[in-house]
Amino acid sequence: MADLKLLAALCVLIPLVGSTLWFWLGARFGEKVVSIGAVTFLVASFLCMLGMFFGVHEAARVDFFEWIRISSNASVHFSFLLDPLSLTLGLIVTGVGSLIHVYATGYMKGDPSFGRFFSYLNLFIFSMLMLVLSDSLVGLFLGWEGVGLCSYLLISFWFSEEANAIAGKKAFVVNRIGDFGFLIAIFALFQVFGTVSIPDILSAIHLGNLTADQMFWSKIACFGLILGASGKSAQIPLHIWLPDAMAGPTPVSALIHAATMVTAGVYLICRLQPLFLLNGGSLEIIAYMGGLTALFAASVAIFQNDIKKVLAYSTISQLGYMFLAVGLGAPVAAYFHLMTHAFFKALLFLGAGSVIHGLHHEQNMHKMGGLRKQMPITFWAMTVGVLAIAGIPPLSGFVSKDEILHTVSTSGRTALSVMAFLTAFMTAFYMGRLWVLTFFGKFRGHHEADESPLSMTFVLVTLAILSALGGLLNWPELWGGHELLNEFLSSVVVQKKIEISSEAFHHSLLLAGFSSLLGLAGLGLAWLRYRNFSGKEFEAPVFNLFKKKYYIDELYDIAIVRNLKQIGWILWKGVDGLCIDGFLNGLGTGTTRLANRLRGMQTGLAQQYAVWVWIGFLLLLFGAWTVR
Amino acid sequence: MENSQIVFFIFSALILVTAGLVAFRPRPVESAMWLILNFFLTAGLYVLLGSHFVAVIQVLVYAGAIMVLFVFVILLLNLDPRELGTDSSVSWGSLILFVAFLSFILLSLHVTTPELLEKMPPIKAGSTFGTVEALSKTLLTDYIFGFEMAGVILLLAIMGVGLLAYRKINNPRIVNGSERP
Amino acid sequence: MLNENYLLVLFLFPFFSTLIVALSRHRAAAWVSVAMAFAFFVLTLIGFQVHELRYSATWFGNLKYGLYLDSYSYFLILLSAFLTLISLFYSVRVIKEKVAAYHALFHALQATVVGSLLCDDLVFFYIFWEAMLIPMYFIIGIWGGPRRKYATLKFFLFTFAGSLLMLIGLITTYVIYFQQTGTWSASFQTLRDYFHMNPMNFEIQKWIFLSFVLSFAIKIPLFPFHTWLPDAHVEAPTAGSVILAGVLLKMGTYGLMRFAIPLFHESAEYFAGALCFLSVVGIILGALVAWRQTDIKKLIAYSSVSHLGFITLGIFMMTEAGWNGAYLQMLNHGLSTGALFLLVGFLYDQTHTRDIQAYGGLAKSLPWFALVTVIIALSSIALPGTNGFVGEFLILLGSFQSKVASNGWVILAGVGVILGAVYMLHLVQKLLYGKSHSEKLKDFGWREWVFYVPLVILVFAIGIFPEWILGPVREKTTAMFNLFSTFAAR
Amino acid sequence: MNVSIAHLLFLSFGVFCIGGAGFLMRRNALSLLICLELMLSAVNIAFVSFSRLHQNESGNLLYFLVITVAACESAVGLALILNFFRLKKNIRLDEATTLKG
Repeated sequence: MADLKLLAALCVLIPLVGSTLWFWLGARFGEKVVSIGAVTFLVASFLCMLGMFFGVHEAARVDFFEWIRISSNASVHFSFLLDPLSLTLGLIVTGVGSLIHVYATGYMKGDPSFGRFFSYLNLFIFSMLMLVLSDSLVGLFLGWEGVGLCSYLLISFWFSEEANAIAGKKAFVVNRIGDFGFLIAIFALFQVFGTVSIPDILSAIHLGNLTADQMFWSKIACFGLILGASGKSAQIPLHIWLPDAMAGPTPVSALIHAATMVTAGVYLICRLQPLFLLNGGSLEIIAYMGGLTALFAASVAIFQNDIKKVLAYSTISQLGYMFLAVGLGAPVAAYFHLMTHAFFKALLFLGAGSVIHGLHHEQNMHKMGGLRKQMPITFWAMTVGVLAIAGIPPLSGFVSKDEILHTVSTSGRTALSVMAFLTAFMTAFYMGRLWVLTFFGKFRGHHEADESPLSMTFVLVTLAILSALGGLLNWPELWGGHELLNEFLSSVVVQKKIEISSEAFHHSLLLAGFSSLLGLAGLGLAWLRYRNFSGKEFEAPVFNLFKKKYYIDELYDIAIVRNLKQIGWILWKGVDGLCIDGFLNGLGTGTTRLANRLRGMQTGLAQQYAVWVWIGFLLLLFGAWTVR
Repeated sequence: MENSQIVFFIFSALILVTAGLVAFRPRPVESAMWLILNFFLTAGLYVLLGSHFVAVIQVLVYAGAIMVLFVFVILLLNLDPRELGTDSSVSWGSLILFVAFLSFILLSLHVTTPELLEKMPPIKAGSTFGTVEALSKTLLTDYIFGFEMAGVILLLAIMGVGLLAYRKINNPRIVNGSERP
Repeated sequence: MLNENYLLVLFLFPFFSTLIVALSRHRAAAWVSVAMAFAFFVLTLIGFQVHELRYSATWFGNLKYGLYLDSYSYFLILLSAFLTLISLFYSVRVIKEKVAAYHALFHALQATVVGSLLCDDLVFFYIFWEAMLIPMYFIIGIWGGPRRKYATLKFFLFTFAGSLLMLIGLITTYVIYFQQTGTWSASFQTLRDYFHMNPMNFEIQKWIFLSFVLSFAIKIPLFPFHTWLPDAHVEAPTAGSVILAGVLLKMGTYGLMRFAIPLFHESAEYFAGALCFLSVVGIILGALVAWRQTDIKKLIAYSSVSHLGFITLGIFMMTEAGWNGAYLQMLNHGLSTGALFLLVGFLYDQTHTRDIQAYGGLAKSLPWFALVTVIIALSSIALPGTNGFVGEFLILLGSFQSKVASNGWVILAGVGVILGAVYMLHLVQKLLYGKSHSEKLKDFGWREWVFYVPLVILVFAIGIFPEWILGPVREKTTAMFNLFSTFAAR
Repeated sequence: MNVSIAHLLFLSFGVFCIGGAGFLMRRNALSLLICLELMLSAVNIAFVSFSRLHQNESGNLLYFLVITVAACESAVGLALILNFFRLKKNIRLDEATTLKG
């Protein structure tokens, strides 16, 4: 146990120490030290994680020290909960994190703030591990806000551009709205259970016997958590920050805004699944939110020209899938998709980054084309990624997405099914579009493209292998696989097992066939449409809606931001300036005026004063007399 | 009506008349002269009241010393009417009203407390009232603090006057008694 | 072990240093003053283990006076000593005119603050409470900005008007105690114990409570009595702003926790709803208005209004956790806002403008300045891991379980958490990010690091190990709430 | 003497009123001081009368205190008048309006 404690502490502290180190050393020792150091640190953290992964059989709690004592019988501890759920995600975070660190050493070469970049990245890994491993809601919240901070810092990494800084601020503020929900949820849960420790809360739920009042507060908590999760995982209505977050360096987009941080919402809901099961309505909300987001984001992704924006909307869409799965009571499917998505989306982002790097920071797909010759490794890696996300068997994306589609189709909710399948088709189409526009046809840009350095291509290849084979982790039993992940997670989350019968087998085969057909159709359509691309996109008034992202940013701006600014101004000039200060200054000038009037009495003639004294004496006398 | 009563009324009437003259004769020197007369009459009243020593002091200090100071200053300044200024015209009506008001209060006092109107008891035979001896005994025993304070006040007044006189010489605005423009 | 003479020394030391500094020669005054402030800080630190100390003596005749130190007063004295030390150290380079007077005034301010924190006697408390205005009045009025006359007048009149009402309330309490017991006492302990056993007539108690609260509310400042604060901050010299925001505002909340509510907690519960409403309005108004400011100091001043709203919310909600959080947040706000004012002062000394539009891209030319600014800003928006979070979390969590007012207020206050991020990041973005157009500025030298290092360390030390403050404070709060509950049970 | 205290008080009161009227209406500083003396004298009458009424010396003692004050007042007052005259070349009190608000 002591070893476990040490491992856990090391695993989290190494990136934290790294974060402070690189900030100090970055400027002094140059890139080489920083890149070697940062990668070594992360790999060390990954190894610790692996050690814990194999060292823990059941769930284990590691307690470090008391953080905040709330009252005599409740306190918040810095403590970790090591169970399959957290360890799996921890492995992904540190593993994919290490790969992306390696990649970033190549991508960020020559940047004047090299050290600062790795400092932030390490800080992010620290926060993410806190989020994943924490055993209390407050510790989780520490990581939750910490990743938000790192996301903010990294989005506005190139801060000389005002737009980047604004995008970072937007990300942080929108996340904060979610965090507000999370915070309220913590309060409500504390109200009900008197503790903020996750295992304690869950065991209390297992015991049951909640009063009506407690049920009410647990419902409030669910809504708060949904708000929090939708903020972090960029679901409708708080999705607006993620596309703008692409202003950050591409490794950041891959690590934070695709593979790890944005999946925190899914993780949170899986973690507290019993709570949501208690309030069935909230799961329904999650499912519909996910389905809607998936469809919405996919429809927008088709019309984006910025390669990273396409991937950003794709991420939102895939996250929608995960929410859909969680909402329909299939957390393992969601978790599985989370993992495979981490692989192939990181791959896609890094591939896109490689292209951008090769083209000297050109992100517009209209200015690309025909790159498969210049960048063969990138091309092939990306191809794997595209096929995986499009759901072509037997790549990882196919398996995980198929599980989700299976859940949806058997849930009996037609609307959700339609959304899910439509999204699958659209996903294939926009990914095909991206693929074709980038790697086929004629080169339409200005710069000569080169293949990226080894540090980057190595990572691409590794991720491509993972994306291709990731499906094996949870290959369905129906098809003769062994559902490793399902088994592993079964102690933590509840998911209905698919019964093994010939009927189910037929159904699943049919489904798999249909979904891969959809994927192929999408890709094929994209190939036909964009093979000889001449700069012409679909043109129709309706499509403007998609191009402009349903005008949601504008809507928020008009409905909320401007109004708040207006209110701020009114409060400042109106309430503070006019009402309060006006009243008080009025009091002041009133007094002055009165004094000016009364000043006339002060003639300076001593005798007149004597008259006043006399009158005063008289009044006193009169008063004394009347009192008598 | 007894003799002493008649004398008292005569004195009272004279005191009031002289007081009026003091207050309303236009030239200060006249006022001062009438005031001296007034003080003499008051001294007489004190004799009637049996305070002989006080009466003496009244004549010596008040009428003698203080009033001489006044007259001396009046002579020193030697003012013409323009420099004296015109007196204000506080309405006589309000003054009368005021007097009437005070009289009313005093009268009502009479009504409510008639014992005020009783004649004062005669001075007991063998009493030392009003003599220097009795006065000085009281002054130097019971009222020693007040006595000392009076001395201090006088000292302060002397210092104050000295200061005022001293400043006159040093004041740069005044050279040879005339103001510099 | 420390005995009660320690209290006397603690109480008299600032007076003594005021005298020393005032009498020292022009050149040496600044360093003498810093040395004295440091000595006082060390003296304060010595008392760290002390949980409760009492000193009582007879002045002359029947007049008694008492000093009383517990964790509530101790940490505020520590904060005051610390902030005075760093702001005087900062001023050494900045203030070149009337040096001795300037430093002596700060020590005098320290003396009044320490006096009112240590007093057990309501009358002495009132005297020090009023006396606090005088040094601040001169600090702003002599070394302040161009509109200092208006600002000082406003500052003085606002606070003075409030305290006069408190005086009336105080005298009434005093007289009522006399009428009921036949003896005179202004000792807070005596009065509290007595009025717990024999509660005052509620109708009278209500008014007395309101008179106390009004006085404290103006100092805090609670909406709608806050408009003096932005003006005073804008015109005050940097060190003045630090002490004003860091220490003086806390005296209001301290007064609530120490005097107003323990004496009249029935009324406090009665008015809880209305006062929470004012707090929440303050939180949101402060945040929204701060967002629209172009003057950096004004922005920070309005952010103070917002933060103090959280503190008063925690206090008026009358829960133990809320009080602990409120107390911790008082210290946090002192540190973070003090640091923000010092940072603004650092810029202002070089550029002589506080217009937010005049800056931009400072992260490029002043990387260390940027680092510290971001850390302090994060502490101000209560990011977990920094000190601000612990306080705000406890306040909101505690208040959520309040029995005296609706927890809807807490949810509204939570909106303030969002807005807090909005204005603070707005400030960070405008100052640090964007195109750089102020290349010639100098980054931190050793003088700056001397006080920013402890500040940053404290931000994290309180954020991660808050127990060294919360522990002693909680003991005190628990004792106080036990008293309330025995009262409620009767 | 066979009069009541009320008679004496009436006398005192009358003198006081006349002095007061003069004090309020005269415009030259000298007359003012003289009227002041008159008022003090009126007070003296009252004191001495009370002394007679109770047949003890307290009232007479107060008489001494009053004339001390009167002496001081006239000395300082006259000095002031002299100064005033040097400054303004007259002793008209309506010219002394420096304290006008």
